[in-house]
Amino acid sequence: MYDFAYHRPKSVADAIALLKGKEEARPMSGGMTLIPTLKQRLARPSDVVDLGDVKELAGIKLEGANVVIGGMTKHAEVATSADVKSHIPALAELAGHIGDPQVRNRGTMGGSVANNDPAADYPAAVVALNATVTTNTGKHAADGFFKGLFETALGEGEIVTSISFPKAEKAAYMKFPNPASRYAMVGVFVAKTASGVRVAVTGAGPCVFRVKAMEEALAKNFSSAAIKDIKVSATDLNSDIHGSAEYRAHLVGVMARRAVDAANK
Amino acid sequence: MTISVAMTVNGKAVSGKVEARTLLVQFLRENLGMTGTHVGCDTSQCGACVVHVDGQSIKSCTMLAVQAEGAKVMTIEGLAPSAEKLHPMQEAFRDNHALQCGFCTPGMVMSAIDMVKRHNYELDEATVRRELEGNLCRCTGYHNIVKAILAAAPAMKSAGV
Amino acid sequence: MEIKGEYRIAASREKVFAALNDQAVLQACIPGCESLEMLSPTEMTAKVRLRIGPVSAAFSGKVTLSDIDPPNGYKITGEGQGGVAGFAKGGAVVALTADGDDTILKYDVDAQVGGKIAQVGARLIAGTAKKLADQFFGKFAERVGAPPPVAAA
Amino acid sequence: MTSATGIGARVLRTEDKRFLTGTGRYVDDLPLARATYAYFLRSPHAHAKIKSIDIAAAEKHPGVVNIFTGKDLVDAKVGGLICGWVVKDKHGDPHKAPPHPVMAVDTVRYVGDTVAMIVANSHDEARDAAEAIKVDYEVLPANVDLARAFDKGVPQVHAEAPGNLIYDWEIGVKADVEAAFAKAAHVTKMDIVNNRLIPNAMEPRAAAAEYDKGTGNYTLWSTSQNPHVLRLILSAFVLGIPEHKLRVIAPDVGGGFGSKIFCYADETMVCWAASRVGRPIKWTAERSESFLTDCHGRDHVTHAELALDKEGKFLALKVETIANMGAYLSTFATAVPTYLYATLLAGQYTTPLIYANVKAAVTNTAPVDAYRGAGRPEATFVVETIVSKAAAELKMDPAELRRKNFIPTTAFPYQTPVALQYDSGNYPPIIDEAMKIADYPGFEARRAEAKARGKLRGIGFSSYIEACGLAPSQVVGSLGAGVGQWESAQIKFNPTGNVQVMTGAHSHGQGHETTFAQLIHDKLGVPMDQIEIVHGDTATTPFGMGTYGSRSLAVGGSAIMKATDKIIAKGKKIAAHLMEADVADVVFENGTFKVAGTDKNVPLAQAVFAAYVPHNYPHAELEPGMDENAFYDPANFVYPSGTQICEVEIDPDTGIVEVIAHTAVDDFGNIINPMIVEGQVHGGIVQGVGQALFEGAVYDKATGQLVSGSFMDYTMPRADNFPSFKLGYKVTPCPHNPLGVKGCGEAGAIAAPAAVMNAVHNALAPIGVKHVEMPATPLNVWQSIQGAQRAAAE
Repeated sequence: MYDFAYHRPKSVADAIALLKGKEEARPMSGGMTLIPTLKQRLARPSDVVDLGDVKELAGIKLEGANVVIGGMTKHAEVATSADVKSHIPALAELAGHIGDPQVRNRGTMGGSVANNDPAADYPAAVVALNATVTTNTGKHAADGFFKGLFETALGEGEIVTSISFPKAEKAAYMKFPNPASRYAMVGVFVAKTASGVRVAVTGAGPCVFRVKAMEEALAKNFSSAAIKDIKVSATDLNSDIHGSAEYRAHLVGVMARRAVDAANK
Repeated sequence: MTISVAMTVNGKAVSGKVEARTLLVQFLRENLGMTGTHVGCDTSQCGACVVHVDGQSIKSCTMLAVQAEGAKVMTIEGLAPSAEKLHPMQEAFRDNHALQCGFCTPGMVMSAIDMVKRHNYELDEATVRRELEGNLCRCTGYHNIVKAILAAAPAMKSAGV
Repeated sequence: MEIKGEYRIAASREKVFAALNDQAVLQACIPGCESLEMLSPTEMTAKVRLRIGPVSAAFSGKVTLSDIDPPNGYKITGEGQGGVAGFAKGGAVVALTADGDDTILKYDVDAQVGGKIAQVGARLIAGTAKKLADQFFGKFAERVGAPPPVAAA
Repeated sequence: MTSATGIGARVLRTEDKRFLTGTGRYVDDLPLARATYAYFLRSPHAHAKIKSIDIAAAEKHPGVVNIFTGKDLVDAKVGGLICGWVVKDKHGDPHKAPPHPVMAVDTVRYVGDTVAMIVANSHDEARDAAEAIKVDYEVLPANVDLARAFDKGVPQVHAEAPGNLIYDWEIGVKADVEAAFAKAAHVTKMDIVNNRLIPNAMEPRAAAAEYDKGTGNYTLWSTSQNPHVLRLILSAFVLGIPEHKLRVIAPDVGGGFGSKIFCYADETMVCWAASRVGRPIKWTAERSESFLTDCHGRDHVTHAELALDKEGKFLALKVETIANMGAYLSTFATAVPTYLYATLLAGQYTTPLIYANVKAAVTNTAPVDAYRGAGRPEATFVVETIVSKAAAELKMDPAELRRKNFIPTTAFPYQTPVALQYDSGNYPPIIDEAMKIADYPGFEARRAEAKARGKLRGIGFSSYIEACGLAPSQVVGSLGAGVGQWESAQIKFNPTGNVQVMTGAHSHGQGHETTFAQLIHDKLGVPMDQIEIVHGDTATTPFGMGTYGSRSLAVGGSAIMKATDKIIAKGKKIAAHLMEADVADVVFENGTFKVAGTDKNVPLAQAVFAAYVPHNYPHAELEPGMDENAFYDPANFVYPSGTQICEVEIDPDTGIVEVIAHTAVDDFGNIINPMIVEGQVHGGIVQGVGQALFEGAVYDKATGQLVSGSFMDYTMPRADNFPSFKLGYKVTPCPHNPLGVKGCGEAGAIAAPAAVMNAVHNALAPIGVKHVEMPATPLNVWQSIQGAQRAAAE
């Protein structure tokens, strides 16, 4: 990896100040994507701003009907949190299957959501649960936050401080992992919340997306039978040596039905 | 950028000067000469480099040395209570022939200990296999590693470690 | 890999074709283009900085225009060296057809990458190529025609 | 002698303590004072002309010590890397042998081909400087698609190999086989691809070297499976360093699986450059480099046909194979798809006529060479899948068809039609035992139960034979091998009675330090903790051939046994003298020399002491000292055999294949340490299942880029991909080596792919799927199911 200037601010404000005006400065939360990228010399940041000591970004709390999870909360903490497990067990379950135990001990929710890897798990949960992403500058609704391949609505100098997940009446996440990397090749998060039924798909396309046809069908009848004939178009889906676009399209249907069945259990 | 780091490794205070880009595993191997922790890949997947930082298993190839500032690091070298006596997990690996070439072994053992503790000393085969997701072994076919971890869990409990 | 797409542009074929040969338009539309210098009417050198998620790589290389058939279309080819990241090359066959006052731009991209990005980034290559193609033609359509694209297949 | 630590005992491994406490010492662990670090600049192109290499800017980078390119080697008259096995084609001509420069001079031929070596004060500095090297490539079209490698118009990899053909080789009489096919009641035909694998030993390859200016001695530490052979190749063919001036040490090595047998460019460069740099040099591959540059394995495209009579007896087998050599011929590449492959095509069966034609191709991909099993997994896959396919076509039980064609137990030694003479075997009890362990009779009920859950369950057999324990020098020599295939041992007692055993075999996970010590303990009665097994250093061990081909125990262990015989013989003479008895009356039992019928005895340690302090010693007939050497060259290969049964469940909605149960019953002859043997079988099965279900090197056919170039895309088998395995043994001792042992290192990997794929086909047959290629990934299986559904709809 190339060398860089390393900073470890104690507050969001300090972190923003360090990032400001430096085009090649990068914030680092868990580093589970950034460090491997740096090791391959596929990026050359001037500065790395480590958010590890920013206490205000940590922790999980309940706010009314919402579970609010700090940006620096580790996947392992989400997976084992009593609050998350009791209010949104599907989210805990999802977090418990990101990467491997060692990655879950370092990787963070904020990092994952900000990075918006097309195969990341959290974006599916954020969209399906209609969560709100809070940053140092404001709030983003789930819809519209994930804009494309590795693209989000985050502006320069904007850091995910927390994400607020509404409690779900029913929810489940089904992941078909890439056999090699274990990233989601297709992951479908199905949720029935106060704001209705949502079906969000990660891994299959360049960015998380919703399947409206399934949502409508499930809103009428929340059962896997209701969506068994709904097909997702393969156009615009990802294709690689592990899965053609057609295969991914097929798996969206399979995983969605399984998620609905799991949510109904 | 050269930075001074200080941390505790296997109970001993250590310090050194590193570049910002120095990985924890490089610090352990090159600065401290503790070569028990291995590097088997460059994409954070093989788990040969797993150590404990503040009691949690992490991949030391995916953490900067500077990030471990002030932390308590435990490596394979620090497990055995004495020159004669091995940690129950080490014992179980030996008793069950859970290692062959030995290269993945340090990371495997460190992951295994963390797994046993997180599951409160109670594991079944399926859990052990799933929890080994971050550790690759090319020799043993995992069969005996799984056996060893299942055997070590009660042994660790009764040894109080 | 092959990527196809289609845009409706609210401009005549002649205007669209002229824009396709306009260095300033190309520079503005090529994603991450930092410089584009004409060596000849059909050859340019380019510097492009691409940032895809955590990856950031600077490519330098050339852009060539060939099979020029005004105002029906041409082929635009780019190839660049990205240092450690490897190299990329891609060609797009661009075909223009008139539809009333509008022009339908169809493109058919064939892209190849090599080196580190091909070795470790296989899962992202197709998506990235598609994104870049869409960015280029999307921006182009937006710039040349007044209203934004209505169909991107 | 049977004891808690002797032959047959589950002795815990002596080597484990250092590996478990982080005190093992692998090449990268070496602390070398004033070391420099090497980084290799590699070709990003599959095929290109090098128009120029500009190192000027890189040389000025901070920390750079030296930069070398292919031209420096040409100037220094360094030879090319060699292929050590000459295969003669069907016209009797030797194979085409294109040059294999250590570093590319004017052309690069695969992604990863070595272009320049940068030596700097640190690894990062070397890597930084490498980025400043400007190589002007003229990219050429690449030959990547093996099935089309010989087609007209395909890019030529080497001028010396016209048409990309290295050899067109055959075994058997084609006309006789064709005649048998003409009379057959049934012919089963099959087209298969044996997928290309990347070995991925967990320790990446590494090398370090040091040059002593005063003595002119070089020391090379390498992750080698056979340090003596590496030294021989480097000395005699590549670098010209006199053999006695080069010491090669392979310390703890983290797995090999064949990939560390060969002599590679990078270690060659590290050694060569050590004297020029004047400081020690260290190099360790990054995993990305391993993917590109370790020799890959397998990679065959095969058409096979099996002729049967109306009772289901095999009449003849005909096999046409194209084997990929990659861009250059690696050390043993030519032998793998010929003598290690086609000679195994009889399998466990009495097939009277076999013809095989193998064409070896060069392509713009990494070199391909021996990988766990080397040729034998490929042969077993052909034989065992075609037999199961024939059984399915004939609606016969696959076990029954196998039994009907097994070589009868009374027929050993059995001469196959493809050169080998099987020394021993007893196949029916093995398959019976496997079927019992796997509960074969209960399978249909399990299939029905799975069906009720929406899953497709299948069962598959694989009854393998392997020829291993490489092995008789005369035979391999007559087949073109450039080296002997014996093994060496030296037993050196120290005056205090402990013993060091030097072996030419090398342990990189196999547990020789334990198994070999058990032999000594068992035979000589020396306590285990008084025995040290020394290996991996050309300066301290006798010349030996190293470890591969499941040979360490059968050949290396036999050499040790031969040396113990010499120790005992000498000890008897000393003891006879001490006891004032006739040598003929002295027997050796439980570590003690005795005179039969008396209570006179001399423990071995006492005889050893007398040999070193020979105050009362038969000087007239014996030299002092207790140090014996032996070289053992076996009479034949050894022929382990066995049957594996795999049971899978397939989720038709996703295509995921789950291994539910995997049984292996093997005949490895006598077993020294069952614990270690089981470990070898477990590991082998996982590599075999890995080939069948997960692993596959994928090169982009247009560009020759390795797109499965990291663990992100190359699926390594993981713990949760498997159940625990069920093993069993049958013992038919090898009749021609002193231990009666066969080999166990490769068996698992040899048998498993066919067992798994037969199970996959068995599971999918009810829904009309005819064929799935390896690896049977979810995508692959799903597409096969889709194809079958489309075909059914038409």
